[in-house]
Amino acid sequence: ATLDDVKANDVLKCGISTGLAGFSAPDANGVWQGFDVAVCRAVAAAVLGDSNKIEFVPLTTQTRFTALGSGEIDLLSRNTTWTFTRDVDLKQTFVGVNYYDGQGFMIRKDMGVGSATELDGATVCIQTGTTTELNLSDYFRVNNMDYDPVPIETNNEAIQQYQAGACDVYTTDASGLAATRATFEDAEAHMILPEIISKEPLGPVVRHGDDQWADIVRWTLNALIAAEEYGVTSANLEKMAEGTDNPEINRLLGNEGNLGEMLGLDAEFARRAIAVAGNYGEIFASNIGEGTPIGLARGLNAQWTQGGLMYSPPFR
Amino acid sequence: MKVSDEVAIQITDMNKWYGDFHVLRDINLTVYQGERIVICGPSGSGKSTLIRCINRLEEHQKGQIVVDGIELSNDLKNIDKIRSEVGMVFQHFNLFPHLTILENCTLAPIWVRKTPRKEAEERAMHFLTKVKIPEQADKYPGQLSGGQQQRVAIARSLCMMPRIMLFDEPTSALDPEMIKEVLDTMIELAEEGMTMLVVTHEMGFAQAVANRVIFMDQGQIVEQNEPREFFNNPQSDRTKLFLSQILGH
Amino acid sequence: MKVSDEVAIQITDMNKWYGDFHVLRDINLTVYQGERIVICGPSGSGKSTLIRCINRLEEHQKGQIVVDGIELSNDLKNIDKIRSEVGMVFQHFNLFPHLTILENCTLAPIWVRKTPRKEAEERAMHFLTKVKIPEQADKYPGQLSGGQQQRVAIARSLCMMPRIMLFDEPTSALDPEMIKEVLDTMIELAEEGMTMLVVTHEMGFAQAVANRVIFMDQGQIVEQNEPREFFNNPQSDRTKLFLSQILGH
Amino acid sequence: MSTVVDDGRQSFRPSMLLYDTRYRSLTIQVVAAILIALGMSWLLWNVVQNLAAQGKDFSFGFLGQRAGYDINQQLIDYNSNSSHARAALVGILNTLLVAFLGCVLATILGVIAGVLRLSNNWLVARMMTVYVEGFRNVPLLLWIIAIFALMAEGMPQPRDFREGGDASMVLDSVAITNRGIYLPMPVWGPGSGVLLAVFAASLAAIWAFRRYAHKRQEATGEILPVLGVSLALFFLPAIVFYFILGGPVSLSYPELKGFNFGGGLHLRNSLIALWLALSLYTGAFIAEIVRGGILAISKGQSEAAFALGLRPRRTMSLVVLPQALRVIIPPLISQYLNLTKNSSLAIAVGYMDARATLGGITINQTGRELEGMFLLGLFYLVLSLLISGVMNIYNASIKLKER
Amino acid sequence: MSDTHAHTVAYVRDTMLPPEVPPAAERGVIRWMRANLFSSWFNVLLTILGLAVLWSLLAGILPWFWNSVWVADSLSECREIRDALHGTGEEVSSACMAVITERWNQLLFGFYPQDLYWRPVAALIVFLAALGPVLFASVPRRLVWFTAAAPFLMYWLLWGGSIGGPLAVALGFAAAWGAFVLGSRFSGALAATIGAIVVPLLYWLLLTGPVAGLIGAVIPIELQFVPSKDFGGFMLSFIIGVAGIILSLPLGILLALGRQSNLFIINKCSIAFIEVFRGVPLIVWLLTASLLLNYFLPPGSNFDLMLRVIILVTLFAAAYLAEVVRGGLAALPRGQYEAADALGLDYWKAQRLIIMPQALKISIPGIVNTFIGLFKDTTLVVFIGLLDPIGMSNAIRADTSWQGINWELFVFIGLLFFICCFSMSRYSQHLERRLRTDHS
Ligand SMILES: Nc1ncnc2c1ncn2[C@@H]1O[C@H](COP(=O)(O)OP(=O)(O)OP(=O)(O)O)[C@@H](O)[C@H]1O
Ligand SMILES: Nc1ncnc2c1ncn2[C@@H]1O[C@H](COP(=O)(O)OP(=O)(O)OP(=O)(O)O)[C@@H](O)[C@H]1O
Ligand SMILES: [Mg+2]
Ligand SMILES: [Mg+2]
Repeated sequence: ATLDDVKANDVLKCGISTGLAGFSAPDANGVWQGFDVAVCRAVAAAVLGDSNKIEFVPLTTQTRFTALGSGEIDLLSRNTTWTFTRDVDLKQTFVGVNYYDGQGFMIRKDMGVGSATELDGATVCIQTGTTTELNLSDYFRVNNMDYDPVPIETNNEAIQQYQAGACDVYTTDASGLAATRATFEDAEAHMILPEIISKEPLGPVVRHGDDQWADIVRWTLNALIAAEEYGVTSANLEKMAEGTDNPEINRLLGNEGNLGEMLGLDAEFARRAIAVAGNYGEIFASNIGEGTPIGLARGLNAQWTQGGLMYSPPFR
Repeated sequence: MKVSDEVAIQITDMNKWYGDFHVLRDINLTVYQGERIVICGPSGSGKSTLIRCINRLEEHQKGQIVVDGIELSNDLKNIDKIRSEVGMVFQHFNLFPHLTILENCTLAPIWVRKTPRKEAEERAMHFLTKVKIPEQADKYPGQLSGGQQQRVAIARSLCMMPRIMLFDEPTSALDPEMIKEVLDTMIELAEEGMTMLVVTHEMGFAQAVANRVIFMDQGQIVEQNEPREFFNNPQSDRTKLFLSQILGH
Repeated sequence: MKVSDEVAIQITDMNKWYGDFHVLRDINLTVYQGERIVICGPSGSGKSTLIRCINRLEEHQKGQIVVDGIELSNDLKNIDKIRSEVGMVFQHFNLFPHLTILENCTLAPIWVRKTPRKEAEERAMHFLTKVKIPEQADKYPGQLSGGQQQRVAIARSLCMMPRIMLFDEPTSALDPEMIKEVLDTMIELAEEGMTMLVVTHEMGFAQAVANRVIFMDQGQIVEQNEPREFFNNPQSDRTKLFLSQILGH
Repeated sequence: MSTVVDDGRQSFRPSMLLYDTRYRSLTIQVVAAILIALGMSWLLWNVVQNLAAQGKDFSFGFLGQRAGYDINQQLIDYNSNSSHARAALVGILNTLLVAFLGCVLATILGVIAGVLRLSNNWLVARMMTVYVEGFRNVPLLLWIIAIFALMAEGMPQPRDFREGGDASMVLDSVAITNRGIYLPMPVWGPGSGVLLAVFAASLAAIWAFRRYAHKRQEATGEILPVLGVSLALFFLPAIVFYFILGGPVSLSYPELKGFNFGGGLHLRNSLIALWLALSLYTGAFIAEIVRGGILAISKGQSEAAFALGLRPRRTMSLVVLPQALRVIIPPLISQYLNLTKNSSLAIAVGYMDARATLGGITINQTGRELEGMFLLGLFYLVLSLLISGVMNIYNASIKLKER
Repeated sequence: MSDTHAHTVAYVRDTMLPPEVPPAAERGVIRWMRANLFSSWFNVLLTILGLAVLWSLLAGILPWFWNSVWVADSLSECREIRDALHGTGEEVSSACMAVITERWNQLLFGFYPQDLYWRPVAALIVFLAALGPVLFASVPRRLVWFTAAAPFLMYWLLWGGSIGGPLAVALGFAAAWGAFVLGSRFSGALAATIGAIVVPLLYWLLLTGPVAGLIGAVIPIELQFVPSKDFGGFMLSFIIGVAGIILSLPLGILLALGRQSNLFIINKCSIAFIEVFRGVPLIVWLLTASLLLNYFLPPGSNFDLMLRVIILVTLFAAAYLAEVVRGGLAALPRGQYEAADALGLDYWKAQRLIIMPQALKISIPGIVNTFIGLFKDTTLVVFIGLLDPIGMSNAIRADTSWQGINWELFVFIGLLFFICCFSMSRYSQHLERRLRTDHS
């Protein structure tokens, strides 16, 4: 089983993107940082007790599922959209959603376009090998519009093409658009069109057929989300871990019940996961939130209590 | 052997430099129709350069070269005219390896003289017979021995019916047995009265056929004389030295 | 010169074809221990092929070759045994250019005979001294003259202590001066009683050392005799014709 | 003396399998064949096992399914409702297109650069050296990416062609933009069939004239101006008929409509960048081949031709080129082979070649990597075997002439 | 016999003429310019054209480079500095070289731990030193042992860990050698060959682990282990290239021999292998390495992507090397084979002692060229997610600080490749020239 392998190797092999601003990118010291990376780190901390016992495996859109299927990685955390075919036909197991995204369009303001429905005949830059391509094709077909796709291998090149005006529109997940726009020298001259043409629930993926491992990843993610809901932060984690009067928090942090053991881990798995970089909200804020150059608003990714979709099933 | 009074080549005060190197210095030479001149001299003395100037494979910088009444200048037409009057045989034959012997011989007549192919071939066979290798006509140069190749090269030049033939050490790349073949061919030519300038160290050949031997050193004509005098009674010290080396070995 | 009764090579009714071309036809030949045989004949008559069959560089298709009591068949072990009994010297020496002279000589003893290196080197030096070039031992073949190279080739064969030596025109790639060096070496060998088969056109050598001269033509042995008889009194017309050409020039 | 004749000729002993030259090779081959077969079946067995473990099968059924993605450059009809097989075909044609264009341009560039490197113009020779060394010693991938980026950044955007923009069309008919080049496209009107026929006729006439000129030269020695007449025959009748027929072929000019130019022929940036990069890169190698080929023809050859009175141009065509080509063509074809294979780097610019469709999106969407990669590899293999087959035939034919 | 005639003038020069300087138009700069730049109207045209191209290129590049910003933390900071220096008014082209100064180490070494950079450098030095005995005849032969040990030493330096691992693997080769020697002493050459193949295989399969542990226990020398996912940048390209060439050499030689062989099955199989690997682009093979190789291995086996890439690159390079070596074999005169036969050397001994040493020497330029090609082609691993220089540049640009930067990285990477490849190709040309003179 994956858990045994991970424990035996004492390292978690985590598949990430070869580079996507805010989600996974190496810093000057060669340490991978980002929103997707944080999920890996949380799982590593939960399972192995050390958020650094990770081997990051950069994957392209084309190699990601094979790497997972062949056991080259234990966990894929690489802005991967949860779709029916991927789940059922390609035999992956999606364990949850860490980011609710949707495909959007970015365009220069001075093009005078206010809506995606006015994009008839536009040249569209698009990354290949993703669901984006299919969504785009469907969207224009449904709206009876023409377009000229310019498929590009990497985000960087797509940006370059877009900035140089080689395409009118750049389409990818709205989070990526925002992240990209933020780094422009003339960010103000670009806008993201209001239409979001697809649902892109992004989440960590594990191999089909190992339910225990899927549960571990799922509940580690849920722990991060729940922690935000219950106000467990990296600042007050120590104190809360000593025990609170909220049994849900106690169960979450391992003071009550034996949820951890049920997973095959120890009682404090969630505590360690949260300790890495805080709860979901903190991770969001420090990697892609409004305080960062990426500057994403919580939007759909707010807690359900605040009108968002982030909703952890109860720890019970 | 008759030598007419007609001037075939007239070189006056000719100078040539390779870059800053003064190769030929104040060359004065008159060659008459039908004359056979042997040029010798130490290596690097400018013999090859001199005869290459005559058909403008090299450009001279000062002085005058008049071949058959035409002055060599930058005028392309003159150069063409002179080149088809002057045949040249190289040390390394320079046959065209992708063409048969016959094609080697007919190429220039057809494309320069605009001779019909049939006629060109007949003439080529005639000259190939003369150099005694008509049976090789359909082979390729690579299939012949060195001596045969050089004879083809002579035939190839003859096919253009030149009035003057230049030879640049035609036998020095050959094995001893083959040298004889080629020299025999050249002697035959000489006997027919062809104007010839031959750079060679074959002193036997010089004595047998030359009207004049020219000795060059350091880009200058140091001595010239008729062969008997030249060999038996050299005047200049350099010539003596050179001859003692050449004949000694 | 002593010749024993022991048979060194026995060839019976041997035939060989190259494809459809019948190179050797019904060859019968017995060579006794210590005999020295010279093989001559026009080019293409199959001389080389014959001696190359003896150490199985070529395969024969019919008949029998027995060398030193071992029949040459398809059995690899026999072939190996025979090859280490039979030394061969090629026209083009075929020294190994990447090895020094000494290494050329010790290679086969070390790797085939499994002689310790030291012993092999001593023996090599012995034979190199015999062919009079011990001082070249550390040079590479490319640094020697043709004659020296051929003597190294002989020494290399001798280092395997063969009982029979085959020579395929060992001097024909050499300049005249060098031929003598090599022939002298071979004569010395002959005087020591080595069984030798020599393809050569050096008739002087044949007269000096051969017990028997064999004349081949069109893949057949046309005539064989002791040298004096062979040269002075050839029987067959072919031989006469051949000898007149060879000796004439 | 007695000879120990080995009479094992007739009777067979097992040791002969190893030590008898007749059987030894057989033994080795049988052992090799068994080992290879074992290795192969081990690999196949693993594949079967792995497929079973992942619950997949090996079938090409996915080729018939709806592809669902769009391809921006199609030489044949295709839309997102077409099948994966058709998408693969579109990609294959795109590969062939860029490979063909690349070979042509690379040859032109290579010949020019190779000849100029030998030029006695110091400056130009040096610049060509820089070109050749620069392209040969930097990875092709980097060049492709750089040229693509350069084209995107260096050329005007379509909107610059609007009123007040600082770009304008060349001759009012060609728009060079950073999305590609828009060219006028011929529109075949009525009567254009006649025009085509005239054109075919002039091609025939050129051929006939060449034959006639050759015959005539053989007979009289006269040399007719073949090149000039051929060119005239090539262009004149077609032009004359064009006007006689009242211009049956019109051009549809590209026009700025909405976001983009419409009408005309659109050469995409991805195609141009890939094409240019492949050609420049391969051209650098070809330049060296050409230079080597010309240098291989010794100076003596052209001097001999000059001494015979042949003009430089004739010397080139009759003496130098025929010899140089023998040296040049075999390595040239293997460069074509390389270029064709390198066209798979289309991935870097998003050019939709066979790798991008069949070996990329299709595999990605269907999860059929085994089948997809197999077909892709097969395609390239067949292509290169074809090209090297041509090369072998050519090599054999020139060897024949040398005898 | 020549008869005198009227024109014969006996002539003797009594004073030799001194060399003169050529006429003005034939001298110095003027002559040089005339000969090299303006010798004909066509050349004048070319010169002008060349100057124009040169000017436009330099006008674009030089100011950009000249105005470079070398120290900054991000692209936006670069822009601020640029604006501060040159004013915001007009567009000033300026390179943001700060990305190089900040990230050069990643472009060179990937994520290799910074305090261990000495190890790849040492490995490179070992590599160069190991080449000595192969490339230069003047280096003592005995150093070949160092060359043989170098791969293991390099492996150990790069990956680290206990010295036991590489030593244990190297022992396998020693075991092969021992089996061969013993085999040929006590039974035939064939048995020796079989032994030399089987013994090390068994050893590697069964004993390497324990032996490695044992050696590790006896000789407790250990370097910090660096996993291959930390490898990147130029180091990665170089390792893949070098490993590909070294590992493919034996296979390439075997394939070349197979292709020369007159054994039908072996010949055809070699040809099939060579044609298949040469006929399919490297990128397809790389995708195979990352997508498919696992299908061909027993279920559950799974190893390092880098190793898989090296395996396929090795097979790919072997096909190319086979052709190179075949050229070397073909260049050997037949007499060498015959002389070896006549001396009684068997096939393998003849190959090992006579044929290969010569054929490989002839092939060295070809091998170097193959290596250059392979080294350049390693950039393709970016498409399967390995962080070679280009992949690394993508990762760097994914950092929000550097998103949007392009040319500086391209130029840096291009320059590094150029320097490596250019010097290697010069060297191989030099070798080729030397070989040509050696042989004629
Ligand atoms: N293309 C050239 N450029 C510069 N110098 C040259 C060139 N060709 C010849 N030379 C020099 O000019 C001098 C005369 O050369 P030339 O070939 O005429 O001598 P030669 O008398 O024919 O000697 P040889 O008997 O060796 O053929 C020599 O010193 C030679 O080095
Ligand atoms: N490998 C081969 N394949 C086909 N024919 C061959 C081969 N080797 C030699 N021959 C032919 O066999 C005949 C005998 O050749 P061989 O070399 O034995 O002659 P030779 O008497 O040694 O001649 P030479 O004096 O020229 O060396 C020749 O006609 C030759 O063309
Ligand atoms: Mg000369
Ligand atoms: Mg012979």
